[in-house]
Amino acid sequence: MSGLLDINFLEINFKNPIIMASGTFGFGREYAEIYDIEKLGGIVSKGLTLNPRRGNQGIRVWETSSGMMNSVGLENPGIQAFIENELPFMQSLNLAHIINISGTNLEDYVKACHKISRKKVDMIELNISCPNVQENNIPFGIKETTTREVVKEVRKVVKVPLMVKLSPDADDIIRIARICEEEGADAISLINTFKAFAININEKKKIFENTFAGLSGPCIKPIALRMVHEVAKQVKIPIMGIGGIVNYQDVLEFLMAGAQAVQIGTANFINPKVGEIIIKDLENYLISNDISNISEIIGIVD
Amino acid sequence: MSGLLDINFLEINFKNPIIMASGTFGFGREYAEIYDIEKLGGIVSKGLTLNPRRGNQGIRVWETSSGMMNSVGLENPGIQAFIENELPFMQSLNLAHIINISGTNLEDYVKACHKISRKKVDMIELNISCPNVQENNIPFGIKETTTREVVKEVRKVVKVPLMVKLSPDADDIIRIARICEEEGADAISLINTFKAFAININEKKKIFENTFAGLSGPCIKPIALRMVHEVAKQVKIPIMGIGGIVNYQDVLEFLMAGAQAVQIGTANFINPKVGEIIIKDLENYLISNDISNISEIIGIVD
Amino acid sequence: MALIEYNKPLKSKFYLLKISGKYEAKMGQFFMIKKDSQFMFLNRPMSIYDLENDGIIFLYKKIGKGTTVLADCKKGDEISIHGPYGNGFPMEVKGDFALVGGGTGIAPLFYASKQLKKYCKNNTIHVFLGLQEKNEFEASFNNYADLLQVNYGGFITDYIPYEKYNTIFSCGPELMMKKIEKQARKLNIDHYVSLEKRMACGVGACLVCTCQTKNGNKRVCKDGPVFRGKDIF
Amino acid sequence: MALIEYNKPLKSKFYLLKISGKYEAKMGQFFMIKKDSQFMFLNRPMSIYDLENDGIIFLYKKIGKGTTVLADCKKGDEISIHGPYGNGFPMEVKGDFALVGGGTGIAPLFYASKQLKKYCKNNTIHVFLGLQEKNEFEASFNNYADLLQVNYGGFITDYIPYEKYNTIFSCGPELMMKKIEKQARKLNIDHYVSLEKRMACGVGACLVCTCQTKNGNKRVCKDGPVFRGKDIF
Ligand SMILES: Cc1cc2nc3c(=O)[nH]c(=O)nc-3n(C[C@H](O)[C@H](O)[C@H](O)COP(=O)(O)OP(=O)(O)OC[C@H]3O[C@@H](n4cnc5c(N)ncnc54)[C@H](O)[C@@H]3O)c2cc1C
Ligand SMILES: Cc1cc2nc3c(=O)[nH]c(=O)nc-3n(C[C@H](O)[C@H](O)[C@H](O)COP(=O)(O)OP(=O)(O)OC[C@H]3O[C@@H](n4cnc5c(N)ncnc54)[C@H](O)[C@@H]3O)c2cc1C
Ligand SMILES: Cc1cc2nc3c(=O)[nH]c(=O)nc-3n(C[C@H](O)[C@H](O)[C@H](O)COP(=O)(O)O)c2cc1C
Ligand SMILES: Cc1cc2nc3c(=O)[nH]c(=O)nc-3n(C[C@H](O)[C@H](O)[C@H](O)COP(=O)(O)O)c2cc1C
Ligand code: FES
Ligand code: FES
Repeated sequence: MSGLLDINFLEINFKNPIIMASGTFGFGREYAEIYDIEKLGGIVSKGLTLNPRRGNQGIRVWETSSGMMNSVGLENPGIQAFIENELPFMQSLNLAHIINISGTNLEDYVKACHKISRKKVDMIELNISCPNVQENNIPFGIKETTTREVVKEVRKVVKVPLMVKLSPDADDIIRIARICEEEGADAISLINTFKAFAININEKKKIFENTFAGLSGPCIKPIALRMVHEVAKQVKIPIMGIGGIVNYQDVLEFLMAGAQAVQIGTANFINPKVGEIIIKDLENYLISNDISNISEIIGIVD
Repeated sequence: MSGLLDINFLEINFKNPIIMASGTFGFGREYAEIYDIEKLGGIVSKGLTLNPRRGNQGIRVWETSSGMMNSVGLENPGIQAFIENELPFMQSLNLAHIINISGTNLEDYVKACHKISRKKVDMIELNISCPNVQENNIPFGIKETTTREVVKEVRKVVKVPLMVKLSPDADDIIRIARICEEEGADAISLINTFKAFAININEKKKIFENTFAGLSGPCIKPIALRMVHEVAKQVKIPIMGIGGIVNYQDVLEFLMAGAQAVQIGTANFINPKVGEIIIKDLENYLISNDISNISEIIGIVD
Repeated sequence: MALIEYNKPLKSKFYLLKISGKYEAKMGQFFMIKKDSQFMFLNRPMSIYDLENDGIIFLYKKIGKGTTVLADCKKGDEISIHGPYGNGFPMEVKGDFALVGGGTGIAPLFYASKQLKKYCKNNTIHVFLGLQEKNEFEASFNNYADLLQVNYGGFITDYIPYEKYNTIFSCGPELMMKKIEKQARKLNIDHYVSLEKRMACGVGACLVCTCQTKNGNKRVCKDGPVFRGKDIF
Repeated sequence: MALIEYNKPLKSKFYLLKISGKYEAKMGQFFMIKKDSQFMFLNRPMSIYDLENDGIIFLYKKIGKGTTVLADCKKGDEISIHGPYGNGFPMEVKGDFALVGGGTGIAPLFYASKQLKKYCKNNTIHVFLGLQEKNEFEASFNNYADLLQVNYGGFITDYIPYEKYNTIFSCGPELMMKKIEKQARKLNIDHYVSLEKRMACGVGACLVCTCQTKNGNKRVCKDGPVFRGKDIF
């Protein structure tokens, strides 16, 4: 190991700060056929729920200017099938694995986290962007009270490091981040997709059966970077930056803004080997700028 | 007049629903040299403040993926100089003119609105995205209390139609819109730019002296459209949709989502004649789809 | 990144696009391609129309934003291409074949007929195409097909002597494939359909291309695009 | 939309780009140009290097995202172009001229020397250029300049016999223009500088290109890019 890129995040060793984002990398199997994914710092699993979900009907993807909207609707095999069929593969990989957990009510969140927390997993990422079916379908992570509730209850059952993933649609993202910290989150990742809308003007109909869908990609980067920068200044726990990263320059921006590591989502769809490329480019950047470890630039911009 | 495109917005006649957004069209003079701007439905003035402002120092523009960030910092001649030097020109144009008013404290807002409201202007657009220097520099339009306060006080002095322009960074944009309605706003326009951040990785410094800057352009369209759609369903007053519109298809999306008219900002920078082009294209669309007036499609998508 | 060798406009907004390079792929697989443009963020899935020693050929139709960007490409332009992806048509097939294509669904059938001719020498290959009007590329199917029947404007499914075939590959409008499946089921023919769904990753990771099958949700890009007709309809 | 006639790479990452069409403009004005690409959202301001009957020529240097996209353009590619914008160098000037350019600031001076030669027949035009290394375009300045002096790597400002001139046009690094202004003020020479600022609209409407002058904020795109040296420094 060159030592140039390796980082320590919550006492977990990452070969580098490049982690593949939930929902964009499956459980790693598909990209493992395309390149050596063990070069990556880590991967986050597809979002898992207590019970299996078939996902949303209708169109699930729509292209936008420098981005895309998705309405996958958390299609996943459920936590039990995941533990049986996918977790062993993820654990067998020589990289950090993070398990992304979602839910539509408090009980499901807690049960799913409880189940996975008893397995040897490196970290849990709690996705609080899912609509809370018990409270007007407003996602947990939008309001302070529901955020506090879900983080508090989940924390009680999670023994492994717990990272909470914030929604950019949150009322006040700094307040929400502070609440997560108060309730015992070990780290914060941000941001998830933006709630967005699109219309098929020919049919005079909405594109998505579910009405709204999540916007991701380079289009959201300037806002994601702002949120990471703001939150990094306001909490003491470490941060993973997410949103629109497509190249090593973007990664540097997020790290300089205060993120300890980053996640890459949509960029995988544009170039399946983007992870490999970014890691190589980061290495070259550090060498040619005489930086002995990437952590030296974290939070360097005020 | 063909009648195809003309709309009635707060009893004001617009030749068409295409209005040029504040800060992107000056007071109309420059584009008037390039094409016949009287073809437009209307124009919104550059944001005006009670006193003249020199604007921000340092870099004021930064390109992003399908968008741009600006940090003009409300450079403007002040309301008095505007009334003397620019308003007569705007009034002389055969199109609707809207005066955009900004402020950094309640008193300035009220004074500026009072001054302009005594002139014969078609409409005032109240920009509540400006940081409130008296309250931690949080923009008025982010929080419910400051929004209520500024709309209430301004409404008292404004005799002409009053439209409030919302910030996408608002805690809860639907609540904020409802508050504007409650406090007597006649219409709502949305959205202003997103608070965003950028870093110069070579210099390891932020790009903007003012730290954050406003993101606009096609990148924000899917989020703007979502907000317009949500707000249109929750208030009874009419809406002008803004955010990333670059062609007639985008205009149709906003109208179908519930906006009565739209504003076009950044697109002017890409093609100075974009307004003229969009109007022509809209006309052709209506003709070939056998629609006798554009208002027929407003809010057609649920 | 690869270079465009040619990009020929044909009738009915069809184009033949050749991209230089060495490629290997099975019939029925597809590639993800994209040209740098503000109007094309995601890659576009395109079936293999033909493989030559020095390049790969796609047959596509200009229907929207992305294919308009492609249509404007010229010789020498750079284009990004990833693949091959997907399962492709089965190679371990037997008996006599009908290949049925409608519209852009025709694209994968040319390479399929070429491959079948090569590996299933003893079987007949009949090709049925449905198009709006006569097109330049049709004739080339005669190189490999033992019979070529093209129908303009109508339903190609009305012209197929189903009972003659052991295996059918079909690609085109859902209605077309559904009709064929009905006959195939009646006559106990192995029917394989190639599906189209909007895609993002193309490799099976993002689940935006899911389709419902008799065996639950499947990813068109990874588990397909070729499925057994009976599992879909 | 216009077509690219040629786009020749020169030394030091300079390029000569010719865009076809009929254009009219004053010396010192600029155009906004842009190629369709996901890496180029805003137009790029480019000074007029030369105007021919059938097209306009720009001399630019590849320094970042946008100019890299431009550098990849080929003959026949489409490009969008708007203008001319800006005030340009004054036409009602008198006496003998020094035109001083550094780096990409050289671009507007070629068309300026051509125009001056045409309209100020009785005055001498001396051109001073500062470059990192010898470049192919230099020699063409001899067509119009009565004297051409090029300096490589050093300060071109050290080689100008200021007292000889009534008017100086300068364009280049701020330090260069500042030094010239110092001399100009001392010798009472009319000194005009052409400024560069990041732009969005290019027409004076957005105020992102504001610069501070002795007469308050001015828009480089509309009130400039040419200003009196004494108003800036
Ligand atoms: C496996 C596969 C193979 C294909 N092979 C061919 C081929 O060989 N020749 C050919 O002409 N077409 C083929 N298609 C269809 C082709 O991908 C679409 O026509 C193309 O993506 C349309 O892009 P657009 O931007 O012009 O259309 P738009 O409607 O502007 O596209 C908007 C979005 O929808 C997607 N989309 C639109 N139509 C389709 C469609 N039918 N299938 C998948 N995505 C779609 C686009 O990719 C894009 O993301 C294939 C599709 C799949 C899934
Ligand atoms: C009136 C005017 C005339 C010009 N004429 C020429 C010319 O003839 N030849 C030439 O080589 N260059 C000229 N420039 C500079 C040229 O516009 C920039 O080099 C170019 O915009 C850089 O773009 P980029 O995307 O490669 O750089 P990047 O640094 O990647 O650009 C990022 C952003 O900053 C802007 N930017 C970066 N540098 C400059 C700059 N120096 N001036 C203005 N904006 C900048 C870009 O336009 C873009 O919006 C001129 C600038 C102005 C204002
Ligand atoms: C197709 C798709 C599926 C996603 N699924 C999930 C998910 O299951 N759980 C989750 O927390 N985030 C999910 N996300 C959000 C991403 O992990 C990431 O936060 C977001 O896309 C922003 O990053 P990007 O711009 O790099 O894609 C998904 C994103 C996409 C595009
Ligand atoms: C350079 C620039 C200056 C702006 N100035 C103002 C302003 O003074 N007042 C205001 O209310 N909005 C201002 N805006 C916001 C626009 O009016 C508009 O709300 C925003 O840009 C989103 O629309 P768009 O994506 O079409 O540009 C400005 C935007 C830009 C790009
Ligand atoms: S396109 Fe991503 S799973 Fe099929
Ligand atoms: S670039 Fe808009 S005012 Fe100069």
